[in-house]
Amino acid sequence: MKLHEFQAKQLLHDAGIPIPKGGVAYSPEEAAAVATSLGGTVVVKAQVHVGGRGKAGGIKAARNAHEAREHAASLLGRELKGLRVEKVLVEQAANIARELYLGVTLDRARRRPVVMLSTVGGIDIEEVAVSSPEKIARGWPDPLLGLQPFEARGLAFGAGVPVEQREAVVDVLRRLYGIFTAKDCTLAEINPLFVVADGTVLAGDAKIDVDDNALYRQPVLAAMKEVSAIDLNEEKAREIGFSYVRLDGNVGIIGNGAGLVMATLDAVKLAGGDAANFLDVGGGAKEEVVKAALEIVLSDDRVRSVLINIFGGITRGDEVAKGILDVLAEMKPAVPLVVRLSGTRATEGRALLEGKPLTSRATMDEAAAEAVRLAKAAPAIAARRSA
Amino acid sequence: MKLHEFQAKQLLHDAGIPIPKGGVAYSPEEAAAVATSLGGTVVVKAQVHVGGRGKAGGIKAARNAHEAREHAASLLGRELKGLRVEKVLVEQAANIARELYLGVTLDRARRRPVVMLSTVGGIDIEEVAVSSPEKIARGWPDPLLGLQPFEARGLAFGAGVPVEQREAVVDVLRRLYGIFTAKDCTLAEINPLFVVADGTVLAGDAKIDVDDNALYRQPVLAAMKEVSAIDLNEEKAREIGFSYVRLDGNVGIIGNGAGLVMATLDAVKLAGGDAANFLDVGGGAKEEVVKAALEIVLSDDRVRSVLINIFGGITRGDEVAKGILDVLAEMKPAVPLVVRLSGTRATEGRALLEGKPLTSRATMDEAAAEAVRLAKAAPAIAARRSA
Amino acid sequence: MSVLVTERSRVIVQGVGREGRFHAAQMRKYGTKVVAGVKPGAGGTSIDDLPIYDTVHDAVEATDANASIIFVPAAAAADAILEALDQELELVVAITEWIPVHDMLRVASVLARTSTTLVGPNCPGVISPGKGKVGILPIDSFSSGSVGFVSRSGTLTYEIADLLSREGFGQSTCIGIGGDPIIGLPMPKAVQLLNEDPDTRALVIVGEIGGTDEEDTAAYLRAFGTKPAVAFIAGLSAPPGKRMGHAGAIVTGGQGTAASKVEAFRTAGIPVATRPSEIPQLLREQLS
Amino acid sequence: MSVLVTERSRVIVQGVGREGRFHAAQMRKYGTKVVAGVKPGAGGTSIDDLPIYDTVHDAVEATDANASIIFVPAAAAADAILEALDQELELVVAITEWIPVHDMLRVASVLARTSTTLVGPNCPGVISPGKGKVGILPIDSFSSGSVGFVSRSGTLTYEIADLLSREGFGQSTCIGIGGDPIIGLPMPKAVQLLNEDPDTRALVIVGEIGGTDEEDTAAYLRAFGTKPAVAFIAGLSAPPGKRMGHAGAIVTGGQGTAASKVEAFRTAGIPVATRPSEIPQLLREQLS
Repeated sequence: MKLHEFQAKQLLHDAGIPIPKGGVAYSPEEAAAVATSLGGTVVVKAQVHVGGRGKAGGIKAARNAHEAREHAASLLGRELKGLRVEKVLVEQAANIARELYLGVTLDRARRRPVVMLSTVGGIDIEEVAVSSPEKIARGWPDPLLGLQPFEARGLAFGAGVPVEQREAVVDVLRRLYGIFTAKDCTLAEINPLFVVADGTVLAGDAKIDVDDNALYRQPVLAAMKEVSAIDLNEEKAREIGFSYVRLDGNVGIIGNGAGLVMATLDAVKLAGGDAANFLDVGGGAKEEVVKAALEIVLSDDRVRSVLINIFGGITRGDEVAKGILDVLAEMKPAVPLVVRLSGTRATEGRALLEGKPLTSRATMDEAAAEAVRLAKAAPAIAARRSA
Repeated sequence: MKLHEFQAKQLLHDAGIPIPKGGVAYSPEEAAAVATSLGGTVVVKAQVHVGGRGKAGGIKAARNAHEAREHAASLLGRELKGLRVEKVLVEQAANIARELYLGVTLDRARRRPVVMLSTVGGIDIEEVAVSSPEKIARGWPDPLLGLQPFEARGLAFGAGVPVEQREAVVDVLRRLYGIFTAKDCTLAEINPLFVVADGTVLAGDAKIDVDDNALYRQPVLAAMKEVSAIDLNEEKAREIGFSYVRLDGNVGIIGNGAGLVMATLDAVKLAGGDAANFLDVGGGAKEEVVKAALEIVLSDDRVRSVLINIFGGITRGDEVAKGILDVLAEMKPAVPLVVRLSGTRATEGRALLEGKPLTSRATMDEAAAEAVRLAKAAPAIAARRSA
Repeated sequence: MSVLVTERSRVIVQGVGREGRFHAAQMRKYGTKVVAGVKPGAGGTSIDDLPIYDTVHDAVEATDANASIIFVPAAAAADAILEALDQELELVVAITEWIPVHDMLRVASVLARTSTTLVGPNCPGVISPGKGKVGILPIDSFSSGSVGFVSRSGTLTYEIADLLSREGFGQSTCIGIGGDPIIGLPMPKAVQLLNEDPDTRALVIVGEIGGTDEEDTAAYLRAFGTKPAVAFIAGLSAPPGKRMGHAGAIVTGGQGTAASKVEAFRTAGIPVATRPSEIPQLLREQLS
Repeated sequence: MSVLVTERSRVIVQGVGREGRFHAAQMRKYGTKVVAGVKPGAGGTSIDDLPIYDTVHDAVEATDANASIIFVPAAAAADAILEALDQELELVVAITEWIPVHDMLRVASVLARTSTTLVGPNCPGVISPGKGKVGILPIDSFSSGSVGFVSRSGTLTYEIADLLSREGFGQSTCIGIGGDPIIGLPMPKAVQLLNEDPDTRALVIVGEIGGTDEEDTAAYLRAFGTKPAVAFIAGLSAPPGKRMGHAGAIVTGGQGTAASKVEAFRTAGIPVATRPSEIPQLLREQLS
C-alpha cells in the first residue's frame, strides 16, 4: 500500500524529521487559504500515486495565494499519468542549497533491510543505481539490532555528506529507519532531503510503501487506504480472499495458484492475445469461490473471453465444474468460456461440463489458444449489449 | 535506584498491566480521603525501600475511612527497619483467589535477562529459589529479540499456571519484560500477581530497580529519585564522581579503585575494626579530589580514625599527599589520619608527608592495623567536641 | 538418498486446525512419520490419533521429532517458526501465507544463527517421492526418480511435476521454496542442495518474476553446476509494478524481470522453456 | 607465548580525547604497536603522530589493525564496541565505565555471534609484560614471567602484581576483566585461556563479591585445572545489598557472597589468601 506524500510526511514529522510547513487542499480556495497562511512562495503538489510527478507537470511553484489558487485549479480534477488528482499539498518553498537521497527498503537476496544514502538527490535514484552505483552508499543493518549510530555514520562518510550536515543526516537516517520498522514499511524514502541555505535539513519529498500483510497491526495506516474506482474489483477480490490484478488485455483469466496463473497469462501472450486480469482463486477453491471469481471477471466490460485454468491438487475438479455450472445457470454469460481442468477429480469435472455451452480443452496451451481465438472473434460486449 | 511501590505500579499501569485502584497519601487525612473515594475495604501500605515490609507491620487492612486514617497515622513518621515512613499507598482490597510470582532480572553468568514465573507467589521468592527451585519456571530471552510469545507461553506451562489465567499471565509477563527493557531496569517484579475471585489478574505489589548508569536517558525515572538524609554523603560523592557507601563502623576509608577499597575494608575487619564507609576516589585522582573525599569522610561524626590507602598507578602519590596536606592545613581534623602510599611517585608523596600530624605506613596490612588501633583509642568526636 | 525429507524424517504439526489436520492425515497416508501436534492448552489430548503437546519443546522431547510443518495463521506464524528454531529441528516448513515481511526479516536474522533449514513461508513444502512429504503437495503428481525440482510456485509445481512424471522423469526431491520476498531457503541454496545430492541426476528450476534469486542461481550453476538442468520462468507477460499473487512476484525498479532471469539461465548454458509443456522435451535433450 | 596481547598486536584507539591520547602514548612507550586513532570527522588528520580515521572500518583497512581499545564515553560506548565487533577484530578492550547494563546485554548477544574477544568494559585492560599492553595498567607493577593473572579489579591488580613482581613471580599475561555485571570475557573464560596457555605455569585469580563467576571458575578448574593456582576474594566484610564501587560488586538475594566464593575455590583445592600480601607465599607453596 502506497502512502501519499502528505501522509508520508506526517509520519516523518511524528518521528521528529523536519518537513516544510504546509497543508492539504481539496479545492483551489483551500489551496489559496493555505498559501496565505504560509506566506511567501509556495509549492503546489498533486497528491497522486505516480512516479515522475514533477516531470509530468504535477508540481508548480506559486509566488502568492493567487497563483496557488490558479495552480490548484489547473491540477485538481486533471489526470496525471492516468490517475485523477483529487487533492494537492501546498507547502512553503525552501531555499535549497543542495539535495540528498535517503532510502530504506528490502534487500531480498541478503534478507536484510538495505539503507541507502547519496549526495545525488532529487532525481530518479533507480537510474543512478544503474549508471553510477558508486554514488549510493549502502548498508545492511541487522533487523534485530536496528540501524546503529556507527552504521549511519559510516554511510554518511561513504556518501561524502558535507561535515556540516553529517550529524543531522545521521539523525534523519536513523529516524527514517525507525519508521521503516515501526510502521511495517517495504519502502521509506526521502528524495530529496533538502539542505537549506542556513545549513539545516528538510524532507523535500517522501515515499512510503506499507506491507499489506501487516496492515492488521497498523490501524492508523490502514485507515489511510483509498480505494479508487479502478481498483474496485481488486478490493472486492481481496475481501473474498483471492488475488486480482487488472491488466490491459481482453482475455479474462481464472486459475489456482499464483505461478500457474502467471504461466497462463504467458500462454495467452504466446498465443497472440492479452490477459484482462490476473486472478488466483488460491488452493482448495470450492464451488462458491469459483462462482465469485467468475462474477468478478465477467463484470469487466473489456473481457471478450474467459479462460479458466485449474490444476487440481487440493482443489477438486468436480467442485470447480459445479461452480462454473452455477454461473452458467444464473448469469448466462455473454462471453465464451474456455475451461481446462486437470489433476484431482478432473475427469469427474470434465464429465459434468459435457454438453454445456463452453469449450473444454485438455492442456494449458490448447486452452489459451482457444480463448485467444474466441476473444478475437467476439464482438465487443458493449456492442452486443446495445444490440 | 529503587522505585517505590506506587511509582512501580504507575509504570505497570502505563504499560497496560492491571493494578488495584488507589492513591498516595502523605497524611492520615489524605489517607482517609483516598479510602472514602475508593469505598469498601482498603489496604494501607507504607512506602519505604525495605524488604519484608508486610512482616514488619508496614501493611494494614482497613474496613473504612476511619480505620484507614488510624492506620496511616500509626505508619506515617514511624521507622520501618531503620527507614522513616513519609507516605502510604491506600489501595482497594482485592478478593484474592491465588497469588503468582513474576520477575525479570539479570542473569550475569548467562549474560541474558532471566524471566521467572511461579505459582508460589506472595512470599520471599529468594527462599523459594533456594528451597524448591523447581517451583520457579525460568527463561532467558535473547535481548535482541525480546520475550517471544512462545517463550512466555512455555513459562506459563512450565510453572503450571491454571489454564483460565494462562493468556492473561502471558500478557502481563510480556508487558513486564517490555518495562524491564524500555525503562533500563535491573529488576522488574510483580509479587504477588493476584488472581482475583472473578478470574482476572491484578498486580498486588511491584518492585522495580533502575540502572543508575542509564538514568541520563530515563528523565522521568530520574525525577523520581529521592535523597534521604542518610544518603546525603552518597549523593554528594556521586556528584563529585566517586563511589561512597555508608557502613556501620568507625574507621573512615579512602582508597583508589573499588577492589583495593574493598580489600582495605577487609584488612580493617581482619585487624579487628569496622569501616565507617567505602570511598573510592577512582583512577588518576588529583589533589582537589583527595581533598573533597577527606572532607566527606571527616563530616561523618561516627568516624574515629581515617585510613587513606593509595596504590599509585595512574594516580600519583605526590598529588595525593598534597591533597592531604591541604586538608590538614585548612581543617585541622580532630581524628587521626593513617596514610599508606605506594606505587607511582609514592616516595615523593611520603617525603611531603614527613613530619606532618599523621601516621604513615608502608603496607595495607600495617596501615589497617594502625587505623583500627587509633579508632579504638580515640574518644568519641562528640565527647571531644563537647569537651 | 534425497534431500531435506527422507525416511527418517519425524514430523510435528504446529497448528492443528482444519488445514493442519487434513494435511497431517495426507502426510501419514503417504507414509511420512507424523509424530505429534502442537496446540497450546491442548497438551495431553490427542487429535485424529495424533498426540498433542502444549509446546514444540514438549513435543520434541516426547517424540524425538526432527522436523516441523507450520499451519499457524499469519499473525502468530513468526512466533511458531521461532519456537521451532529454538528446538534446533533439522527442517521447518512454513506453509502459512501473508506473514508480515518484517516478521520474516527478524526470523531470517535468527535463522542465520541456527543449523535449521527453513522452507517457506507461503510454500507447498517438500516431497521426496516414495520416501515422504512435509508439505501440502498432492502426491498424485509426483513419482520417484532422479530429477531434483525447485520451484517458487505451488500449483505450477504440481502441473510441471505431473508433466515430468507422465514422461517418465521421476523426482528425487521437489522443493517448493515459496513465493514471499523473504524466505528461509532461497533458490540458490535449494538448488545447491540438489546439485550436491548424489542421487539427483538432473535439475528442473521454476522461477518467476521478482527479486534476483534466479540470477543468483544461474550464477551458482555456471560456477558449480554438475548436472543437466532446465529452467522455466513464469510472468514474462507481467507488467512492472504489479504484484502477481505472490508477495514476492513483482518487478520493481527494473529489477526482477522475467527477461533478465531467462537471460541469466541461458548465459549459464541452461535452456529455458517457453511453456511448461516444453520442459520434458528440453530435459530429454539435456540428458541425451 | 602469551594470550590476547602479543608482539603482533596492532591496536587502534577509539576515542582520542585526553585519556585516550595519554594511554596511546603510554602503550607506545611500552612498545605496543598503536597504529591508528578513530574520531568521526577527524579522518585524515593526525594526533600525536597517530593517523586518525573517521571509522573503525577505515582504520582497519588502512592499518591492518587486529585490536582496539575504547575510551569513548558511556553513552556512546556500546556503539563503539559494536563498530569494533563489526570489523571482526581479534581483541577489543573497553575501558569505559558506567555503560548502561541493557546496552551491554545487547552487545553480549552480538558478541556471541562473533569470534572477537571483548575484555571489559570498566576494566584496566590486558598486559603481557615485555610484549605489549592494551590497557591502562601502570607498567611499573608488572614483570615478565609465567604467572597468569586474572582480576575483576583495577588498582588491586596493580597492588598484587607489584607484590608478585617483588617476589620474583613475573607474569605471562594479566587480564583485568572488569567490574561490571555484564562483561565480554567472564572470569571462567579468561582463566581457561591462561590454563590452556603453554607458557603460563601458575594462576592467580582475584575475585570480588557479586555474581557467580568465581564459583563457575572454581568448578572449571576443579574439572580441567592443570596448574597451581591461588585466589583472593575482595569484599569479605561488605554488607549485602550495598554496591561496592563496581556496578557488579553487590551481594543480592544471598548470591555473590565472598564466603561462597572462598568456599568454592577451597573445594576445588585452590588456596585462598586472606590478604593480598599472603598471595606470593601461597603461590610459592603451590609451586614447591
